[in-house]
Amino acid sequence: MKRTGLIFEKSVKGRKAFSLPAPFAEAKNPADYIPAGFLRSSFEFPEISELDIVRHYTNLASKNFSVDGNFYPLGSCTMKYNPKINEQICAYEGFRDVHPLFPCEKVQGYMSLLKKMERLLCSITGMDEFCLHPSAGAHGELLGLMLIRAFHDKNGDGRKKIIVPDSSHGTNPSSAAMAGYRIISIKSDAGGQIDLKELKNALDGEVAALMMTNPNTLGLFEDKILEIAGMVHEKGALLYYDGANLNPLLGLCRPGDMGFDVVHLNLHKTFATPHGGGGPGSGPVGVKKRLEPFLPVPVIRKKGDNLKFDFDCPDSIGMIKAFWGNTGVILKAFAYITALGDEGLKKTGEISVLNANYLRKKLGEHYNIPFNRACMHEFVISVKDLASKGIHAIDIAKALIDRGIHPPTVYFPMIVEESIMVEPTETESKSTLDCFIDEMVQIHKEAGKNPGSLKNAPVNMGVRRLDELRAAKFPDVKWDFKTQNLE
Amino acid sequence: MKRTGLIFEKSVKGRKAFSLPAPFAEAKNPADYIPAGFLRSSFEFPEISELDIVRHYTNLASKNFSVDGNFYPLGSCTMKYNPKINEQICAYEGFRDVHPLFPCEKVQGYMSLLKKMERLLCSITGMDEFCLHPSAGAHGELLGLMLIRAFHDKNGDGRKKIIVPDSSHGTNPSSAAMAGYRIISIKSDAGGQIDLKELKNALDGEVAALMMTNPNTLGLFEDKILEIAGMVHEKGALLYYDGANLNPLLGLCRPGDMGFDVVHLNLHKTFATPHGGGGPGSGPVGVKKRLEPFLPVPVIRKKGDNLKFDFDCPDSIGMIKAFWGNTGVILKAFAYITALGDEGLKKTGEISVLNANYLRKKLGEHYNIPFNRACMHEFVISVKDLASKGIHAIDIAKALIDRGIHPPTVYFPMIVEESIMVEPTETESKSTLDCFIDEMVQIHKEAGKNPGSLKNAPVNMGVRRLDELRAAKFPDVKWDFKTQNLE
Amino acid sequence: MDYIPHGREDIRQMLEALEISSVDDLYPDIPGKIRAGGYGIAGGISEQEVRGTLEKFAGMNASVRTLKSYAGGGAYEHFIPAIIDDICSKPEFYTAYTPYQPEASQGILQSIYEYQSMICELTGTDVSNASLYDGATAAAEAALISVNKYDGGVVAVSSAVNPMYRRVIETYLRSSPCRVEIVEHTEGVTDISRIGKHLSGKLVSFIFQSPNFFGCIEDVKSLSDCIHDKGALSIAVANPLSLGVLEAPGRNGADIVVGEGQPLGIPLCFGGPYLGFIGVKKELMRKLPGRIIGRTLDKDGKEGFVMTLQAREQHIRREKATSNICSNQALMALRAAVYMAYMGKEGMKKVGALNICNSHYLAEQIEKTGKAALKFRKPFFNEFVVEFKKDTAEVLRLFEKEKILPGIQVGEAGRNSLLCCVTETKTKGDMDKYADVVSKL
Amino acid sequence: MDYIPHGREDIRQMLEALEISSVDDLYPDIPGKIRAGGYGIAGGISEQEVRGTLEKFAGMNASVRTLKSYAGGGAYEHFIPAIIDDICSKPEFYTAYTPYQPEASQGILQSIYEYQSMICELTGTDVSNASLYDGATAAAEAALISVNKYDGGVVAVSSAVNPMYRRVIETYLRSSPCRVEIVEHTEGVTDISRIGKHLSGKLVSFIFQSPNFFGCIEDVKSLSDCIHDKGALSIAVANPLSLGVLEAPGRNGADIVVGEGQPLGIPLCFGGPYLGFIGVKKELMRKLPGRIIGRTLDKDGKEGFVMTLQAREQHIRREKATSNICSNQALMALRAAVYMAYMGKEGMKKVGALNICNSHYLAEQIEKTGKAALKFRKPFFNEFVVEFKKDTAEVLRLFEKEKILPGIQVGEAGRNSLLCCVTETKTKGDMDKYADVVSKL
Ligand SMILES: Cc1ncc(COP(=O)(O)O)c(C=O)c1O
Ligand SMILES: Cc1ncc(COP(=O)(O)O)c(C=O)c1O
Repeated sequence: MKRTGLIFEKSVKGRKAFSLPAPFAEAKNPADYIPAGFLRSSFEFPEISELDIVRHYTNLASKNFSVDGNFYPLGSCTMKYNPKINEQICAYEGFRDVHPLFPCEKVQGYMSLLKKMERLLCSITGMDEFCLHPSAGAHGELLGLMLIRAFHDKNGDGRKKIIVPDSSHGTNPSSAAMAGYRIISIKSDAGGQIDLKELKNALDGEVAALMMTNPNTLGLFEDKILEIAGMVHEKGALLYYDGANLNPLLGLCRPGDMGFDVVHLNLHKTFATPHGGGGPGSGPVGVKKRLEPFLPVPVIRKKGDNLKFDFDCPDSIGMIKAFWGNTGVILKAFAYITALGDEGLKKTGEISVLNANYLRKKLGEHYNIPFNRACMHEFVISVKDLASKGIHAIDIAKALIDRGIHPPTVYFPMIVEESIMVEPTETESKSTLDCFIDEMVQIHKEAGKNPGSLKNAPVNMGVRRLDELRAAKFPDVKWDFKTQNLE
Repeated sequence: MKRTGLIFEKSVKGRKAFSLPAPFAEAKNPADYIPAGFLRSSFEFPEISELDIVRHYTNLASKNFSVDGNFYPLGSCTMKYNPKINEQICAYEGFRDVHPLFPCEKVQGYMSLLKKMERLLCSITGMDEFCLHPSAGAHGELLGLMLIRAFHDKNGDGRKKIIVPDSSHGTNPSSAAMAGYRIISIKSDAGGQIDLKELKNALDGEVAALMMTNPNTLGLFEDKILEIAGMVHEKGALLYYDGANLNPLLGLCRPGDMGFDVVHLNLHKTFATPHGGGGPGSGPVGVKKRLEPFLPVPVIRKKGDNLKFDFDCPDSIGMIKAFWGNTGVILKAFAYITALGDEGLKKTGEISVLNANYLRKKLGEHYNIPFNRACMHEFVISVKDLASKGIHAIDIAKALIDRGIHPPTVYFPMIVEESIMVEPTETESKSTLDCFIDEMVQIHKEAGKNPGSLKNAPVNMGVRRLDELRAAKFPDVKWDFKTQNLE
Repeated sequence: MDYIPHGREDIRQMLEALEISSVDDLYPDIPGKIRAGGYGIAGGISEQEVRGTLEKFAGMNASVRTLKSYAGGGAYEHFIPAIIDDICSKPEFYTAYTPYQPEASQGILQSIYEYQSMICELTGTDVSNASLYDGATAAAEAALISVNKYDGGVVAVSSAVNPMYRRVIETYLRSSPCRVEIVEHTEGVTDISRIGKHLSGKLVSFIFQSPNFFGCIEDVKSLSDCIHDKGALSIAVANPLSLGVLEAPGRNGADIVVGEGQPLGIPLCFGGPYLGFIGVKKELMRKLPGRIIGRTLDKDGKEGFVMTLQAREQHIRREKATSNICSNQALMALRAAVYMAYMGKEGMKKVGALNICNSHYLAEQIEKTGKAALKFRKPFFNEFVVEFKKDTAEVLRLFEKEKILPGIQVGEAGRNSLLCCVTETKTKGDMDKYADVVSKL
Repeated sequence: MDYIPHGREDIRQMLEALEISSVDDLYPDIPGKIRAGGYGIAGGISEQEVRGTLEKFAGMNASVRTLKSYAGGGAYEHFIPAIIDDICSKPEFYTAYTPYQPEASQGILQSIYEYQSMICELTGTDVSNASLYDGATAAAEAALISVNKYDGGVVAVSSAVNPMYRRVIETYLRSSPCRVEIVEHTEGVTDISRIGKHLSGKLVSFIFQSPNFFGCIEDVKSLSDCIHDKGALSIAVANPLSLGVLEAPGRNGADIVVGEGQPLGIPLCFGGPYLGFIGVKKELMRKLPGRIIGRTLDKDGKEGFVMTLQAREQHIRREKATSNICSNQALMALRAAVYMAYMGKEGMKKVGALNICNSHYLAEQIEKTGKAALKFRKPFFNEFVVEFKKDTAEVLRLFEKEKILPGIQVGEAGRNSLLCCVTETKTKGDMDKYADVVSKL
């Protein structure tokens, strides 16, 4: 693989790709309308032909692993197959070319689809109402915590703390902090689950909510969930569900029935919308009835024959984004749920669990799995025992890259040392799982016999291991158009 | 690059990708309608999941050079940039989902587009009428020769021979043979052009037509074309134009004005439609008035307010394919011509010539170019002089592959020994041309210093040089589903 | 608008390198007499305007989404799985050309090898190729295989073969030493008793279609036996989508099986680009037209794919080639390959079954109305001829009101008849609606 | 339908490996009480049926192709070059995730590095990031940068800022120690004389928009000077498409420039997914939210790209992170990057000029009718407020007949007014038609 070169290095004065209509005959110039002081003084930008741009990105694309090209068992991320049909649907003119401020009566297709989607998500989670606005999981968390704050505020109850387990995802404490809360982190018990004693100690009248995910980030079902819910509610606190891990629960059980008051879902995980190299996602939030008044505006309500956007909600926390959500993403998730129905959803949950356990069983014969019991959609290996050979989780990861497999999540959750978090998802065939097992077993052997080869990986990718420390120490985060040079 | 494995090797009993509606409740079985003797006895076919199919083809795609990924100066093939907008247009529901047997009044968009396209091609070539039916250049040739035969037959003139220059493309003699003609091949003169003396000798009363292309396959303009036309017509023969090389003539001159009676064009070359890994193409045929009566049916004619398909043409040669052409390809070429207009077409021709001459000039400093004078859209190198080092055209080609460049056409035209035929097209930037020159110069040096490295190429492609002799000697042309083995 | 990358400075530098002052200096040899003026093509319009212009044309066409269509007759509305567009719009496939350089084209080569394999399995033949232009030209190429340049004879074609195919065969064979003669059908199927009778010469091949133009399934085995008895080649035109359910013609004695691959995931697109497929018995391998992909080994003994048996082809053999085919329909073959892989063993059976069951259901419902009847009482696949008691014009008018096209008018089927095609795209509701309209006639 | 690859035999083998008889045996810990029944979601329908269902929803929406639209107000109809869809539909981009493993993600990493570079150049800032959710949340994140947790103070927002953005800023800052206060505009632009006056505490930052909600161009330089005089941060919300023609806010003193990237090649799609961009001065780099891509070297000293400055982020710093952002809008940033590269230096200037010239042409034509007038007499980019002499309801009714949406109703603009947006998508004919309708009022 050759160096592609920055797109700016391909720029040559006078070249162009763009094509725009010619101004009409009578047209004047911007300078005729805009005072000179407002006009741009100088401007440097790429000058490249259309074909050269196409080649540039074709080349870049070839340097990327993806679900379509590679097994991608990235734990906590649910990298399942993204059905092609959903991409086609999203491109329909009646979805794609619709302005968000068209009068409601002209967009009843969208309005009713969004309303139906709210109801579907309520059914799937056991919640009473849903808000589709948040753009991602973390955005949903932030909204959820704002709702919790509004709820307690309305009750004149100025609670200041949020409890999170030490196994929680980084966005949980970070979202809680953004919502103005102090974070209380509690240790997990020996089984990797929430330690009820720790929880009890932490639960005081200052606690606004406990945030958790179930199954937790170890892939374990929190089987004392009903007890936990009881404890939390008894103290007047609320229970928040991080729904990034809903996939295995599809058709099996519902957070609403477990006692959760607020739920966010990651449509880009459980509901198969593509991750886009980092986004866009969609993180709808579901609530129990008593939190409904605080939901962001607008809400969709029937008025006369039509569904309308209603901004008139006195207790609403306001808006959390312009317009009403990542509609294009919601659309794909809607199509996915419609295609699967009850039966398909249940099977999806089941097979995500079967696939994970199959891998756990087979890999457990070679690797150390700290909490090695029936897991849900994922499980966590620890390669702490390979440290004596100088091998760390990162080395296993890089060795997998050379073998054409995207590495699992490493160094998360933080409660397992040298962790490797594997989430195969239900869309992977047994053949792929077996191939992954083979490679992992080979790598394990290699770690014993020839650890140097792993430390040396990757060697097949065009770049070797990249120096992240250097990147942080000497930040080079943009091309300088003036000097025509890297910063 | 790992072996992808045949798709059949990925098949596992019981797996599936397809999704089809369930039969409705009252539906019966095929056996209820079809006699058992007609039903299939046994059937083996792949059984693979959707994601595994996607991965298979993603993987295969990565093993392919393409215009979007690589410079592709394949002589005689005009591998120019294929505008993305045309792909989008072709996908419009009003183009894509239209049945060819819809009543004409329901498809007036198509009818008028096709009619307009006929007129546009007439303008561009200087011909009187055009037929859009042929699926490719060779198909157009066959049609053209059938028209020539019909013309002479109608005149009671049973001519039996077609003259082709020895530099002509293989499809020319082959199409002529399919149309029932005997082929007379004439040698080129010392300048690489048609030898008028040879032509004169060959031109007898038995000759139905002379087939030629201008510029010829050496990239040289046949400057005595008017004289040639005179000689041919004087003998009562017709002049056929192989329009694969029209690109440089855009806006410059027209085959109709040169005296050609029948012309075929390759829309997939000059008019920028993608080559699709081998096809589909489109090879419309243009004729002068006197050949019009013989054109295939249906022809598009105005009847009342509507354009209609007219099958009522007593002298027509009949049909040469089902329906009316590779409409989807014609559409793209139509959009291309519409976008460019006179000015864009002229510039296209000019720059295709400029690019070729720039390469010729620069490469001529290192390589032997037998007819080294101002060329049109392409030129031909001979590496005969490298034979002493054991280096042949094929070795240069394979060395280019290792450098990420698709090789030019080699061993054609046959009149140049060890030929390398370079056609850059107008859509390549000077940067790309300079990069190609660099690589070619390096390869030339390598041929002198270290020929072994070239003989060894390619080494970067996952496969080394493939044994074509073996393939022809022990034909293995399909997977055997019964033995689950390669033949 | 144009797609030319050069800035002014680029052009200056290039002219300088060539030591000329303008591109015009590169054309000294072109007689002034033939230098063109403009073409009179307005334009140089922008991408946005091109889109607008073409949208207008598209807007003037009915589509199978705006017109519920029961049209068949050689082109068929079928479900096209989304992954086909996804895969076939990879530029690595569609912006490449014929794989002359195998080491840089393994993706396309392997995909076509796989396509050939599936076509052989589907049709029950031994060798296929990388595609032909369409079903009709494939039938003509098959006829040419059967023709010996020096002998003459008769290529006979059943009158139940699609009339467009018959015309193409006739055109292709006009300059061959053979004549094309038609054998009339009886009651919608080829009349075996007439094969080889009343011909003007020795029968070299017999071409029939199954399911045929009227939708009826032919008795391929009996036909082929009879043809072989006459010492001729049996050439079957088949609908590939029927072959998960109907017996492969190659297993019933056909020597050559050809057909239109459009039902395998290719859009209607007003008639093209489509896909001609061909499969033949081993003995005919070296007579095949077009590209053939074969598997071989590289220098290191590793598997790889190449174009093979090129000695049949125009670029090597010129006038002695088996055919003049150069560009083919490779991208359409890729579509068909993805379709076949996606459908797989079960899907091919099920989609065939849905076509049979839907079409027979509608036929039954139509007959129940008493206002129309099937013209031929023979087993069919997904098409049948309906004979209405009313004038066709009136029938069409009534359906028009409901935005339905109830079928196509075909002279071959006689007056007051429509050829009606029903595929898996129709729901029970659609079909009940159809019958309902008929009942109102 | 589902997307599960397993055949029965696969499942049998896997259960056997696990020594269990059914998947249910893997759930021993789940209290029976909470085991769910079905959801009551009908379905398990096929791809063909899903398509049919969704086509129906789509068919119930107007689109900018069926309704000639002059709607703006935060989302804009612009020409989207075809290559954007082509490139961004490469699965190598869209089915990947956050580039945690840089060696397997160089394509995405480099593309975002390039995106960041172009955003910095366009806005006149030093550092950007890999995207935020949308323009409104980007404005809120910018406000949060200016807020010191322990100090309090006031974040002031011009009332000429898009009201949705103002609401989002308010919501985001509700739990911060700062208050959000509004500074009223005068005649459609921010009133400099009011900055810093009548506030309930020290000004920490001032947020304005240019071109603002009414389309008017603000005097960024004077505003920023004034804000800096008060010791606060100048935060500009900008329309990126205007910045080929209008001066970059960063060069006029803005410390943070944010905005909605949707005009850069992103479809309207009823409001999302869009693209929040942000650029800041160097000093604020370590306060940036979200992912940042940096260039570094590999083991062999070769150039490569990685996520950098991760110490700001939630996965490292948890509650001490600068923001909770994890997933962002990377694919939309890729769209914007391709758009910017495609437009390039000349195209960015030209498209900006077309927006200015078209919108001013329409404004002139409207005024000529005498039936309506511009509400604010200030330079604008591609939007302006028209005040009609007739009731808005009547205006809308008249336009409706012509399938035109003449603008959007905005409370902020007052009675009988519409906010009208004109981009490069409108032809002279379109605009003359608009004026013609107005003249008939
Ligand atoms: C457990 C968990 N919670 C929350 C999130 C945050 O979701 P998003 O990235 O959509 O903001 C993630 C995503 O990685 C997650 O895995
Ligand atoms: C000079 C010339 N003539 C004819 C042809 C045949 O065209 P097609 O491949 O479309 O049949 C070609 C294509 O390679 C060609 O280069």
